[in-house]
Amino acid sequence: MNRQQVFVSVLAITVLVCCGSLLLNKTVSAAGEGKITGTVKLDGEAPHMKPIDMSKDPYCVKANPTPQKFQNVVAGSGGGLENVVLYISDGLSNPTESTAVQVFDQKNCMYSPHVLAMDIGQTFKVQTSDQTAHNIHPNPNPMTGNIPWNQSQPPGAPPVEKSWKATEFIEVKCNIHPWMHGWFAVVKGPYAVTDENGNFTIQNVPPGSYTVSAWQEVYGTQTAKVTVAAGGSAKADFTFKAK
Amino acid sequence: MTASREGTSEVMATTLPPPVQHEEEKRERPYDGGGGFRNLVPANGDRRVVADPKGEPTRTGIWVALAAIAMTFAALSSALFVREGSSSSDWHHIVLPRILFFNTAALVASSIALEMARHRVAAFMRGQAPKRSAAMLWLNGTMLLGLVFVAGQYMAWLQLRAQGLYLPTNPNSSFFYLFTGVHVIHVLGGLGGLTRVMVLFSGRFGWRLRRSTLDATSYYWHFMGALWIYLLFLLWLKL
Amino acid sequence: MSSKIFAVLVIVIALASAVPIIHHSFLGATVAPPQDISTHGYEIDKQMDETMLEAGLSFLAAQLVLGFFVWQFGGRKDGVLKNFPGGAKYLVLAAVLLVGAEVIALGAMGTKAWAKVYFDKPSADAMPVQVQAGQFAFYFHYPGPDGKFGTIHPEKIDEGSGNYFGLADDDPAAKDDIQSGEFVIPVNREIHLMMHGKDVGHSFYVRELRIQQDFVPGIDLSMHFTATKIGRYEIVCTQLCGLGHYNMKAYLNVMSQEDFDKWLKSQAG
Amino acid sequence: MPEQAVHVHQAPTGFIRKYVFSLDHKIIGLQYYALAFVAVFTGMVLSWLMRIHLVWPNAPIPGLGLLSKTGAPGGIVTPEYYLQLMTMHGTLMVFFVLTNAPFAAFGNYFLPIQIGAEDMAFPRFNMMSFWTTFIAFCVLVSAFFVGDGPPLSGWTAYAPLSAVGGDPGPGQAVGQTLWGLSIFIFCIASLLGSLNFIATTLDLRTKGMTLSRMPIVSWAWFITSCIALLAFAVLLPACLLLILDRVAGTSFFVPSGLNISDHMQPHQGGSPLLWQHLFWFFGHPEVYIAILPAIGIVSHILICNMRKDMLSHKVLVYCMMAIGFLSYMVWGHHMFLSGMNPFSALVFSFPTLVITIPATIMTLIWLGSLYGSNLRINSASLFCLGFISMFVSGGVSGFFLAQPSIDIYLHATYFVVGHFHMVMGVAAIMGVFAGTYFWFPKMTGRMMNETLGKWHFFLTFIGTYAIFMPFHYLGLAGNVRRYSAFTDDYLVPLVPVHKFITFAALFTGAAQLIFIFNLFYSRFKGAPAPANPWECTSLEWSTPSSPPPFDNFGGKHPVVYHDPYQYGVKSSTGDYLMQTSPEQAGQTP
Repeated sequence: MNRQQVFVSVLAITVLVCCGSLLLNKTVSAAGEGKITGTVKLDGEAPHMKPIDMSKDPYCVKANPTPQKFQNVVAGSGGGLENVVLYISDGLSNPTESTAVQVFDQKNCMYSPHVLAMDIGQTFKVQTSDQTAHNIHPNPNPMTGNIPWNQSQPPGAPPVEKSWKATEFIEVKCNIHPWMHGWFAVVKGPYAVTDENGNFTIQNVPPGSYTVSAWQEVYGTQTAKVTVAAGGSAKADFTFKAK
Repeated sequence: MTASREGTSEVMATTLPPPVQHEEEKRERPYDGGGGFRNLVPANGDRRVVADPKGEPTRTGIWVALAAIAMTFAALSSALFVREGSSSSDWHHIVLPRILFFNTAALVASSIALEMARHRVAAFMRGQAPKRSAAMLWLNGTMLLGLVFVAGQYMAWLQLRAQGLYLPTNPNSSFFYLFTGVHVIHVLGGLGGLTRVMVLFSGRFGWRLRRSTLDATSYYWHFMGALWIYLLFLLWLKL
Repeated sequence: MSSKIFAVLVIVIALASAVPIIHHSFLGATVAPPQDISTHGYEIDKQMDETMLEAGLSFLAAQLVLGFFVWQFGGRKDGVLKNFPGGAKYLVLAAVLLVGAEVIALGAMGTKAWAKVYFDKPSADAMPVQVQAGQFAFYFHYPGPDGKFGTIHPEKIDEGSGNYFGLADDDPAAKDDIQSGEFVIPVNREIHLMMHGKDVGHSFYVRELRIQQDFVPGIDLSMHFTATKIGRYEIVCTQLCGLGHYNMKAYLNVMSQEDFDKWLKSQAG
Repeated sequence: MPEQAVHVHQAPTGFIRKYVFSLDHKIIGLQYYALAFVAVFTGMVLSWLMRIHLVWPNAPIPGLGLLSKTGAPGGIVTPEYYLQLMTMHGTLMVFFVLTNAPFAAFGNYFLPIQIGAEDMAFPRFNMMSFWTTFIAFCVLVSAFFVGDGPPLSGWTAYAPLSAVGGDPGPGQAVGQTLWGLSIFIFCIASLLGSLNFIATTLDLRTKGMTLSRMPIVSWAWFITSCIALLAFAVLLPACLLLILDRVAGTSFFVPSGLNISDHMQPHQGGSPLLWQHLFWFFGHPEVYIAILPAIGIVSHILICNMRKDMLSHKVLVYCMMAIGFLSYMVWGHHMFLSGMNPFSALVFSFPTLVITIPATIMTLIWLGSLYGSNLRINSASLFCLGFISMFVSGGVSGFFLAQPSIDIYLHATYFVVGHFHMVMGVAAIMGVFAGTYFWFPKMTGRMMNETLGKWHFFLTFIGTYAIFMPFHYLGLAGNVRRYSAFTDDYLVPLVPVHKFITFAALFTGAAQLIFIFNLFYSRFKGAPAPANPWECTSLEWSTPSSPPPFDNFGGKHPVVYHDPYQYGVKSSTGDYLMQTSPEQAGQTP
């Protein structure tokens, strides 16, 4: 071993150790955090979601051989309700910020996901996978401090990166394709969105007692109280009544 | 152009009418354009006798300007009629503030005062009156009455405000503020013109008042009075 | 030299301009109006043909004369100046008489076509349909079996869930109403189209039907027409209404009466 | 009379007073020309961007992303940016080019000279008029750099799209307000300008210059200023109402119950048609504000180059007056399908068709006058001939649009775009080019290069036909205007035609580089111009120098002895007789 090799290997080990301790450090702190899991169900028969008439844009018709349906209420076979946003509405003193950049895609003339939940100040990217121009027009209440914007994204245009300043459920629309509408659910702290079976898991919840809220765009908000033990998992189930 | 050219298909026959003869003139022609630099100074130095000839651009210009202003108010009036026709449900009549009639009187009086002033100025210019003071007095009177009108219009606005009628409240209040506002802006322009007349007439710094300036200002001022009477009638009829 | 080039150029351009009109096909695209499918359209087409003939001939004549005169007299030096035989008087007279006659003839004929569209009242058994134009889509509203339209509540409009007209749940007239993004009509039946503007100005244009009418927000206008041919046609917006203007359209689906009844049933279900 | 005129009349010497805040009508004319020059090339570049986007919708345009991050992300034009470019193109071209170049620029420079005056009647107003226009221009262009960019409502700014604030789309917030403000300021400037033109024409004519002895182009400027005076006096309050609706919350143009982008508008009971009426009451005369000066310029130049008078240039003047008068009775033909009473469509249609009569008379007189002339071919006269050709081509399509029944099919299609671009856009610009080649020697003292001029003409002539003739065919096929992309099934087959037009537009635009080069090259390196290079009779060619001295005639007042167009006569100067020449014309051999 000459000197150079020694130097390189020492350097490598140092870097590894540093990285490891950093990673370890993170898991150590996460070890104290628990999670909240549960299921959101719909009680009763889900309203009939009409198929969407996309005939005004031939591209969209071609992209969807079987017509898409409206997504205001999407219930799974077991009654699980999709696209419900779960967040901690009370009891959280010092939430950690989410920093991951989420993607809000415009695909086959629909928004994917239909509801994008995010933390205050968390950056998200709006991108298009379509070969037709889309328009992104979120319509927040100006009183909240969120600033509305309205801009289009032709195919090939770079993604639009944005974030929101205040908690709000913001409806987003495409002015070019009026059936396209989705939601930016801006909440404070950890959050989750239900999957197609209505299941959710809110990660990274510090131990404590909380009020968990479930928000659905048609049925509104429900709350439940839970207590999370350190490293443990609490359960909260919700049931919305079909109108 | 020439009759002889028409009708003949072949060879040009050009029997032109004999040109009107003018002797070649130099620049002392009193009615030359002067390209706007008409600093006419009497040869004997007595500014009081300055009078400018017919066809003076200032006088023409003011008539042209008045035509444009009349057109503007005609457009606004037609807007009023169309707007009234478009929706009768929100056409809420407003009671015109009484002070408007007092203001009208002030404006009419100021026009009379300006005519008096014009006579005095003419007398001074012709050398019949030795001093400027009489004319100046009437000009000041005109000015004062004009200011009274503007202040009175402002009072009318305050009265409307007190009733809770603001610019966007209903179409009637919108049109009231619009008409009175645009008119007052024009009146303020007239007051500016009057100030200019007074300053020029004062004869300070070698300034001099040309007759056309006074004429133009007074035409404008009388027009503002007539316009106001028309507007008052319109507002009374429609709002 | 330049005068000859100009003369040839003008004549070539004039003749070339006429070719696509006569030929109807230009670079592979058809430039003629599509076949008319309405009962009133033939009047408009006739008017268009007449005008095309007169305007086309005037156009060709003027350009050819221009080219010819420039060829003849352009660049001429020290030639004997001549005046057009008859001078200005006869040209003015010709213009007044010829164009005047043309104006009166076309004006009178055009009035007939215009009257057919706008002055004739819709017949009593015309089928009422409501259309709403908004940024950037047309929606159609059928009254359903009760023949009554539910009242439009602009504040209740929600395109995201298909309530395009903002119908109220508690409105009895709205219960059986059909809201559709497609304009489906039976063939050979007069349609009485009631137009409602939701936001800004729009226009309703169907080339094949030879109809075009603006939506004026605040004023509910109406139109009536009869489609005579089964098929699917595009309805487009012709009044600049915002960024999605280019994509504001819907389809007009002309069906046989049986198909139409079936469609109504499927929509009501 | 004891009074005597003593002129205090010296040319200013400082740079600012001489070239920037100048009271000299010639400098102001050049300033207008420069402004129109900047505006026309800006507008042309905007039209290129639009054309490129139409046929290559997803192609990034280099550098455009820097101008607007949201409008053209990565250089790809968004639908709203297309409309914003279109609005700015229309506004720049109509207001700052077509109103400014043939009317304000050439009019300012040559009207006083042609009638033998030293300057305009109100030089200070003249200066104010230009600088106000300049402010209007800056305000308009600033819309590119604020908020969401310029408005997207088109140069016609139809309410309620233009009157409700930011809800209906990007650019409708700050951009639209700036647009309204800019046009408001522009109206004031144009009113000052028209006032000046009218007073100058009526009062400052030199001795012997009776109204009937005025050259036809001076008549055109005079008639235009009369039209402009009344037209802009209507647009001014219209813009005021629009601004009030936008910023003060009044409801002149916005009706109740509008749901725009899920926002219920607070306005009550306004009338969208009111805006259209007020706008088109200005808008139609505006078309003649653009074309009448060009008609005058072209007739003036043609007479000189034909070496004989028009069959009757007075009839041309009467026709212009008739057109000016009729222009106020026809505004409704823009609104046949707008939902106004269908009877009024017929009422508006008739005078519109009647306008064809004076237009035809003018065309016949031009054509008839060409017969038997000694037509000199140079760049200026070629552009005049090109103008006639364009005027005819654009004019006959007006015949279709004047009829409400045909308008049902053709309204708001590319047919309309082709029509007004030919007759109002290209024809007027041809007039401006003709004027430039013709008067350049007088304005600079140097000749423009003829070879380049002829190339410029032929390429422009072919190019403009290649652009605007196919527009008519697209319109006949029902291609709707103001679309930023063609997604409709029936429009897709027309895209090759659009491609052809785009190539033609790029080609024609490139041909203008010849003009720009010629303009600047000749300005500095052109052959020195003789005093009267075209052997013309009117007063602008009798000034002692080129460019004319500060007071135009070098301390003298010209005296006019003749009607303006004494050609084909025998005189000591040749086959023409200057208006100022006291000589009596002899017979031609």
